[in-house]
Amino acid sequence: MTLSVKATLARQHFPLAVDVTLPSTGITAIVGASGSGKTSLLEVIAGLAPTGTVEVSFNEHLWQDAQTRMPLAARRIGLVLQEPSLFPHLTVLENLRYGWQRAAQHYVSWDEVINNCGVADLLTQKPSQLSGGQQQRVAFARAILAQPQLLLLDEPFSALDEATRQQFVDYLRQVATRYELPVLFVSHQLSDIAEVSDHVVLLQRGQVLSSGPLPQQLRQEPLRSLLGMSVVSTPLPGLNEPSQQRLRIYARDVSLSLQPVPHSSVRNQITCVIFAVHESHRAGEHLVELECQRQYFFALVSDEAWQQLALRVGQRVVAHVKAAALHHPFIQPLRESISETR
Amino acid sequence: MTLSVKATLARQHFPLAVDVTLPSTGITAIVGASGSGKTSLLEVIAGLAPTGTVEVSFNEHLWQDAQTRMPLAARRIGLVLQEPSLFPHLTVLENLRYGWQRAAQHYVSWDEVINNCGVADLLTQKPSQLSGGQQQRVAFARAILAQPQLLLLDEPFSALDEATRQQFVDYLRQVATRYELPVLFVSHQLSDIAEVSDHVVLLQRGQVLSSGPLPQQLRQEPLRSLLGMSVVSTPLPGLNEPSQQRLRIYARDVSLSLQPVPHSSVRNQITCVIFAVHESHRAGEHLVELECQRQYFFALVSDEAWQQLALRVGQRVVAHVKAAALHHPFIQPLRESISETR
Amino acid sequence: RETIHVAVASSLRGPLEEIRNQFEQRHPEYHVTVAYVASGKLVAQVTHGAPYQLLVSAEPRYLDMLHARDLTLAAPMVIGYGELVLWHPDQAGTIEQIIEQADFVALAQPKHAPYGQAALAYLQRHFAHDRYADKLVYGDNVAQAAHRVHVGAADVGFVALSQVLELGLLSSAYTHLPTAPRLPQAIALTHQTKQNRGAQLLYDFMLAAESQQILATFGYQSTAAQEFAHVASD
Amino acid sequence: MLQATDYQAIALTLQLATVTTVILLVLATPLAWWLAFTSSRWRGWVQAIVAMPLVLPPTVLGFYLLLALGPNGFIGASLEALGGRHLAFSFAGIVIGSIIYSLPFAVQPLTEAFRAMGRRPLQVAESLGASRWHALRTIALPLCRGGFVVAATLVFAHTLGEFGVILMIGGSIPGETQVLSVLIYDHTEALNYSAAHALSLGLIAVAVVVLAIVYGRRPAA
Amino acid sequence: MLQATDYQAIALTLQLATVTTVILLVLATPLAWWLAFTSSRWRGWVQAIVAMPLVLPPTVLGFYLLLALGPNGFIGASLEALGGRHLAFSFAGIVIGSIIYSLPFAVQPLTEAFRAMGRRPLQVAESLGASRWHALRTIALPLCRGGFVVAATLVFAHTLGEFGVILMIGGSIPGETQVLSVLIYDHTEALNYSAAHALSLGLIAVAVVVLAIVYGRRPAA
Ligand SMILES: Nc1ncnc2c1ncn2[C@@H]1O[C@H](COP(=O)(O)OP(=O)(O)OP(=O)(O)O)[C@@H](O)[C@H]1O
Ligand SMILES: Nc1ncnc2c1ncn2[C@@H]1O[C@H](COP(=O)(O)OP(=O)(O)OP(=O)(O)O)[C@@H](O)[C@H]1O
Ligand code: MOO
Ligand SMILES: [Mg+2]
Ligand SMILES: [Mg+2]
Repeated sequence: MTLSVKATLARQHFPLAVDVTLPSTGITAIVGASGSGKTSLLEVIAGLAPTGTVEVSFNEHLWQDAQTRMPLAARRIGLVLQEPSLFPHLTVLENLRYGWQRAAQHYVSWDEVINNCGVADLLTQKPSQLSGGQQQRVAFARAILAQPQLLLLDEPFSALDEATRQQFVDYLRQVATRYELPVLFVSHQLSDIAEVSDHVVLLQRGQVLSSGPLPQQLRQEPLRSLLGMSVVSTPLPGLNEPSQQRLRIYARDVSLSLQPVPHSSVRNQITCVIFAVHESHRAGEHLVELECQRQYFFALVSDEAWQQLALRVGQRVVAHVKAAALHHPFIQPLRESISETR
Repeated sequence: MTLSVKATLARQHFPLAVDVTLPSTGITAIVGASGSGKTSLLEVIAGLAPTGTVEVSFNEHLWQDAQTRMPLAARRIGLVLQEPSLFPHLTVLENLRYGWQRAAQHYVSWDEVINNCGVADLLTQKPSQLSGGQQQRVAFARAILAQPQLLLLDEPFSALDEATRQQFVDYLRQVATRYELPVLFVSHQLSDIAEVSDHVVLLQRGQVLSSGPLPQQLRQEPLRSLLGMSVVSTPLPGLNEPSQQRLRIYARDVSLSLQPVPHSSVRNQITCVIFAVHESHRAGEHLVELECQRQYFFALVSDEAWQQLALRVGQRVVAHVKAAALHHPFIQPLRESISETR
Repeated sequence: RETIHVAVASSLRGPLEEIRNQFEQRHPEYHVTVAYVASGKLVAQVTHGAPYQLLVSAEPRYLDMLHARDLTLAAPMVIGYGELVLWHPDQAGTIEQIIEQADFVALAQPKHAPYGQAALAYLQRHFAHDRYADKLVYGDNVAQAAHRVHVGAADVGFVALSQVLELGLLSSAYTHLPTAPRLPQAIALTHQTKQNRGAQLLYDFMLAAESQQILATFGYQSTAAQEFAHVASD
Repeated sequence: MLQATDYQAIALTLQLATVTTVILLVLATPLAWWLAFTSSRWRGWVQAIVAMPLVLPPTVLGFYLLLALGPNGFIGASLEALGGRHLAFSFAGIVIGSIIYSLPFAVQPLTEAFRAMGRRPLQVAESLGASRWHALRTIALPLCRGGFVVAATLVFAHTLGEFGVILMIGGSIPGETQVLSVLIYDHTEALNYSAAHALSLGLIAVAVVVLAIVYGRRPAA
Repeated sequence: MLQATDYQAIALTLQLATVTTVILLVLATPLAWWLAFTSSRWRGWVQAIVAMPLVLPPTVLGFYLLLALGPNGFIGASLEALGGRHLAFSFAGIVIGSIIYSLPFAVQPLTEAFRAMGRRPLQVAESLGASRWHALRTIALPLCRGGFVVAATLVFAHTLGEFGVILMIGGSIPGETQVLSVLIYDHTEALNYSAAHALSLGLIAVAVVVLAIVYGRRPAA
């Protein structure tokens, strides 16, 4: 089950030139600098690009090539554009019902979406009477209520405050897994991407720089130094967390010592080996890649500490992972949903 | 020198009802949940709100009351709205020159802004040929090039990737301090706010919940548990950083032990006293407020660790601050600019 | 009731309304509809399928033209003669003085309106070209000439006697122009009459004494001498 | 005060204006749509040709329409060949004349409204499962309501006042083609000024009230 | 083929259409602006009154304009009291007539364009230091270019074809008020069809080319 996209589209500084096959399950993040072609790529997939040579097929169904062009309505795409494109003449309720009432089947329930997106109080308002964040919430709810078979999200949460965004990211994860709804997710919020995505596509100047599963992408540049984060998928010895299938560890939450520390508020101490040392994007610091039972994770270590502790590749060390870093709220819904569907 | 705003404006769920005096120096962050009235407040100050009773004065000049209404042009406000409002019929260059060529004096130079905002390559493009992030960058550059005496920014960087956003936040700080340009800054990115703002206004349901200097606001709810961050303004003993006037420390980067730890990559160890314990917004963790020479900062400590180390208020402990956390890139320009103008 | 469609030059509207009323009283089985159409349009319309059975025109030459194309049953029949007068609401004196003093002289467009042709002919006969040429303001027809005088925009105007009578003007406000040519008013039946006997009845009625009386009260002459003069000059 | 023919003319006029407006909006919408969104190089020419009915004096336009619609004309002759009647001097004929005469007033504001809207809202509607046609009806029409109001009122009012074309291709047959404007014109021709004043005032009063209601219902920008 | 009077009429017609279009756009812009943005309860009424010139048959409108502009009329009398001359049968008079006759075609598309634009771009321009007037010129005008093109072409073309009003208040004086449309009309009434065809074709050809160029320069949405 895949989404394959092959497109050439003239843009200002470089053409968008992609030929990529994405998994059509789970959440695929599209990452790239401002102006690298993320929006253009989504427009190509959605069939919104008026020109260019485009070939798109989704799960063996041809959506578009030089000859055919499946109508947008038949593609059943839930679309959240970078600028929330609510219908200004309709109330929020009418906007939400627009796609809902046209859907053949309703696999997502009305109440679930309304409650999770916090739009219940806004139903009678016109879009012009909504704040920026409220507009985004309505646009997101509208896309899901249309019962899509593919969700294309172009920075859907950029106008939300952190707490609300966190809720939406969690809810997105739930929706994607519970209903096996494939999602393409453009976001500048790398932390969000690290939290929810299964697959990451990196765009640069209109081209796909790399495309692969999240854990692998996190071990490569540029995400490695930008995020300094790793995903480990089986419990590590020493991590006194309940069994988790997937755990995100930030390098900055990991410190190293040569021996276990007895009286410390850092609870999780893991004995591991220094696998490699990478540049971090901060001067005076290194990203130390640690290996423990073929799982890899990072620690951010200052040059001073590196020298003072006389560390070197291949050395056995104790990694201290702050418990706080493991208690990140996203883990809760994530764990639930994964155990439900996988 | 102050900006005083007194306004009542009918909104959908509650009226915007503010009566607040803000410092007209430095960067004032306006924080609040989605739909709390941040945009409405900026619109009132800019003179964009068509109705409502409004009284605004800036540095003793009356801008607006029931009788008078100073024209927008005379207020010399640099405005970046939530949706980038570039003139669609003008090229980027013409957009940028629009305000620039009307300014009486040019205290900010053209080249400085063009280079810092990374818009040099976009000058010949029309806004419709820009990506979302490029539009925001141009809108920000245009506002500064107009040589304003007050900058109103409504989520100006929401469409930028993290690295670019970081640059812009740094540049904003430079501009504000170097040119003594007062800034009102709406952002959902609490980390940005923590980095650049001197003053924080908290909005809730159209009302000012609190307004005060950043360090004070960080010690209060809701920022305390949301950010878990503190600002210390003089060097603390044990922090082996070069002399800094202002240092941001995240609670999650601080761990506690009962004695100093010898061989650890955590370089900065500060002896201090537990001043108070607060709820954090994560279950199973507490925000421990520490005092050292009348400076206050936080550590995020798990319940387990709290009990295991048998901690209590008033106890003397050693706080370990990760060096990495102190090397945050914002500190560099911040330090420079502060020493220049204050 | 059977309907008779009649097309009438608009200058004849006054007498035609009277004649229609009389005819409908006499023949209640008929309903007469009247379309007031300028002569040029009338030709175009009849040529392209207009449903009129009876045509009443202030411009017999146009009817002749239709007859020449075999669009009418017979040559046009003159039912009376219109008279051109000069309407001068405020001025007194001789025609020469009145024209001399006027800023604007209104008349119908001589290119297609017979009253306009008559007026221009009159001016050309009695005045040097430069005495009137730049005073002339043209209307579509004689009615528009009258409007201009009526609202005071033109000081004087060449209009039909029937019009000054309809407006009930004092005799001091207008002057007869005996040397101006008389304007024959003519009628003709079209081929549509074949399906409609009423049109023939109305045609006959218009030549009868009652109609002639009505025309006379509106200032149209109907002397045999005039008729003879017209036929002779043709 | 008013006579039977006057009332008949008023009814006929309203009927003509309504029918013309409805038909014209239906015809002009797809044409305006095409003009707004096509990238054909013929667009400029088509748009110029649509504006042509404006350029000719109404009577002259009426003359050419009479040529086309009458029994000798292309359209009229075709109809008669098919066993129908030609269209000159009939209600259908003056409807056609009015439609052609007012075509630019419908097409141009609609084209501009569609352009201003752009394709995006329609694309969003389609992505939400709406058919082209349904998206047009539920999204484009209401979003371009301003354009439709301008088009409809210009066409309606223009047809009320239209008389050159109608007089030419319709004659002035009471109950069939004698509309109010022709009647008022006739009254002035007959120097029957008081009747002309009365009808004009009545027409204006009705039109002002109707239009004020139409316009008044739209809130300010 | 064409005679001196024809050329004179063509020149006069183009002059009239140009002058009318320019003056009307200047006058209609502030009026349309007010209509687009006011929240006055009179807006609906004013907008309805602006549409009135459409509702009256042109000749009838011309009749009333003649009343107003003539020496006994309000405007004409005022002018004469000031030592001037009344405006009937002059170029100035037919310009005024054409302006009033085409007023709705200028005001309505502009109002709609201003509404569609909204206040925001102007506010942004002012915040960048532009005066009201400058913001209008550099921002509102180009942004509402579509509305201005529609308004200008409707007014221009409508004035080319206008003849009832002009005939009435102009009096068909060669070189002064005898415009092409009146000339063509006169030819058709005089059954001088070949002259009418020639002039009509010429008028249409010129108009099509001019309009195709105007419209063709705008890219599709
Ligand atoms: N034009 C309007 N008329 C009435 N109510 C409005 C209008 N615009 C916004 N509101 C309401 O006023 C409240 C404040 O809106 P505002 O845009 O100021 O919020 P905000 O703090 O900027 O939110 P966000 O972070 O989502 O942009 C919201 O609850 C919104 O529903
Ligand atoms: N309509 C257009 N025509 C030509 N070039 C365009 C057009 N729109 C965008 N571009 C250019 O194409 C490139 C990719 O734009 P796109 O909107 O896809 O970027 P993006 O990755 O979504 O950026 P952002 O994160 O800022 O939204 C940009 O460099 C932009 O300047
Ligand atoms: O046909 Mo007329 O009534 O002389 O103008
Ligand atoms: Mg984008
Ligand atoms: Mg906002």
